[in-house]
Amino acid sequence: MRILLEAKQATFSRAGEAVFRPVDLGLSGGEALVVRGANGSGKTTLLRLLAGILRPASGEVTRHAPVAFLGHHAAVKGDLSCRENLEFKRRFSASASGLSDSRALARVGLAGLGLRPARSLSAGQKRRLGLACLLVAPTAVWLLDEPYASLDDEGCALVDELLSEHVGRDGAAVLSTHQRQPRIGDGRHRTLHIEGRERLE
Amino acid sequence: MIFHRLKVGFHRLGSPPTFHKLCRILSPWLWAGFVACTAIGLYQALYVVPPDYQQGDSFRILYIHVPAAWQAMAGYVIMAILAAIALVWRIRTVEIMTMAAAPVGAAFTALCLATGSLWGKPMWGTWWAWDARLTSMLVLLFIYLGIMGLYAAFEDRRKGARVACILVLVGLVNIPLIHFSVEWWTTLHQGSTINLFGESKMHPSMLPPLIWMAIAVKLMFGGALLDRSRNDLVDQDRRKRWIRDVIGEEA
Amino acid sequence: MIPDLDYAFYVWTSYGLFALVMAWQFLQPRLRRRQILAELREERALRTGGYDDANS
Amino acid sequence: MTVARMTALLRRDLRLALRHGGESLMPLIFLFSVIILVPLGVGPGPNLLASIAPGMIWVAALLASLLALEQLFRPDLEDGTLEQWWVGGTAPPGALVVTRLFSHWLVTGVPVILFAPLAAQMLYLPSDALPTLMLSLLIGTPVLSLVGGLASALTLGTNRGSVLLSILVFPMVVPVLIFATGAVTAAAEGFSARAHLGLLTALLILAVTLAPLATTAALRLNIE
Repeated sequence: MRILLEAKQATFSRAGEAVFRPVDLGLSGGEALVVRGANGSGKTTLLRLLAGILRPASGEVTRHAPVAFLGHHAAVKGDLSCRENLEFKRRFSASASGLSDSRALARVGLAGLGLRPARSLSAGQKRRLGLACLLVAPTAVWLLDEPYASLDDEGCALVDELLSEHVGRDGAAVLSTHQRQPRIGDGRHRTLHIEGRERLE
Repeated sequence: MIFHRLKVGFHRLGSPPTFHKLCRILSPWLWAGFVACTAIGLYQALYVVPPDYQQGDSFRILYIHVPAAWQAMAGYVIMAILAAIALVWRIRTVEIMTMAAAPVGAAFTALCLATGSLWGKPMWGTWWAWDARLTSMLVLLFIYLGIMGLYAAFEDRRKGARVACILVLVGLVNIPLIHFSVEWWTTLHQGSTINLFGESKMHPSMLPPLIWMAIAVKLMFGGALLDRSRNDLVDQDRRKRWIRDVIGEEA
Repeated sequence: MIPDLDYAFYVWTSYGLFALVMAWQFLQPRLRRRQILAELREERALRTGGYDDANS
Repeated sequence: MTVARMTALLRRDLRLALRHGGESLMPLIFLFSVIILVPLGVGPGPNLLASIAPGMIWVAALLASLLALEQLFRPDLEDGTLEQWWVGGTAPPGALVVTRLFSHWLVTGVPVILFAPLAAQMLYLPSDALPTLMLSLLIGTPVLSLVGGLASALTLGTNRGSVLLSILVFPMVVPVLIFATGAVTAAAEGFSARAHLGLLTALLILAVTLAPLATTAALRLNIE
């Protein structure tokens, strides 16, 4: 299987200090990697590093396929409606192969809310809209930062399902979580424990 | 090759304890040099040089005003070179030095403006004229203040320094433009600019104190720059081990 | 000793400003350093539980 | 890919600007407040007004472009859409920066240009100078957007950017203001404005080549 995402001894430093121990990872299609670690251990930083938002202070990160990143914020515009946000996402990624807006909305349980401004959604609904963005513009690698945050049980199950489908289609995913044990596909996913600055000393 | 050596040299400088030591050793010498040069310069400026034929003694302000103006501009160039090094090689001590240069440069700019104004009053009969030199100096002061303000506004000092370094380089492009445009503007609006001193008119005997004072303020700039950088470095690294080792001896 | 200059006010104010600015540039880092050192001493006291330094 | 991203961003930015209808009108309201208030302050004499008209229109254009700067990148930083520009590390964020600045110019610069003839009439600017005024605005207002965007990107990581923003913008727009008003004044007095406009164009070229680079670098540092 082709390697989609690779990191060699990559780390990021803030104020001159490494945020976490250098990370080595290689991720090919059909694999999921769960990043675990305490609060402040650098899970978000690692994901942002993998996404390309941050540049590694040392080591390197190589992406062999398009990636999508879903962060703490769903990256949606509150003043636009859900549909408009999805439309932007599709155009921005220049992809035509994803689900239609309506089907994506229905898939994440937002059917009927398409014309509401995203501002009026609850925190959990916003996360669902963020997931819908992943569906309308398919990419090989998903980088999800705390995808279970602020979602109800049903929403968490939805994340598991979407991840299973994505991995089943030979996609790759990296997700961080500090509480829930993800159930992806037949339960075969790797776990990476990262240790933050405090543990380093 | 030279490029590589420079890089290695700066990286050695980049080690905080080495840099701290360098500042501690170098700064007193620079200050001593400043005092010596100022003593010679001031003596010559006030006692040796005869009064000017046209301006009387008021031209003696030149020995403060001109070195300050030169240093305000030279300080910016030094700061811009440091900023370029800091951005290219990401050396923290150089970032700190860049940011330490700004307040010193601003002080010289303010001094230049104040003395220019004090010279203008007896000569032009007004404290302020929209003269090209004064106006561009005023803008330069705002650029310095902008850099200091930007640096101070960040909570993450390192990030602030790097962003402000970009601004320093932007200013480097901007300052010649401002100077040129303001000169163009004054010639358009005033017909003729008032010249405080024509370079050609300057008598050779007037030159030595000017040179002494110029050297003096350059040394002082270096001294103040190193002092401030050292403080910034210690302030930022206060939780690091090397500080305990170095400061332990002094505290 | 002090030369008697015409335009004395303007000349001496300029030189005075020069002295002030230089003095401030000299003193500011030293005052700041004293303050930082004092803070570091306090931090060490917080860590060790006392002012055990011989020089302080 | 890049072009698709740029058009997508431009569409969304303009759609958002239209949605905030009132805010989009701010530059115009600002322009006309200045145009109306200053004569009330200095008196209605046509000669005086004509002589200060170029400066007033230009200062108004400048302040109008300053108005929206605080909101140029900050909302995108806060809702996480800004960092998406860098995701994947493939699409050049510089192109997106240019797009964003272009939409800022469309929203703040173009309305001022369109309504400048009306303002010029109200201030008795000689009609010979009107084409030069329009041309100077056409060349100069993009520079304001570029320079303002840079200042906005630099102050993005700070808590209270607005005061700092004006301090940073002010030195950078001095040359624009001088050459642009110089051009209009020259035209009003019957001289050729070509030299001024040429210099203004040079400024525009310089700003177009350098400002997006610096803006992108500053944004990158601020999202880290």
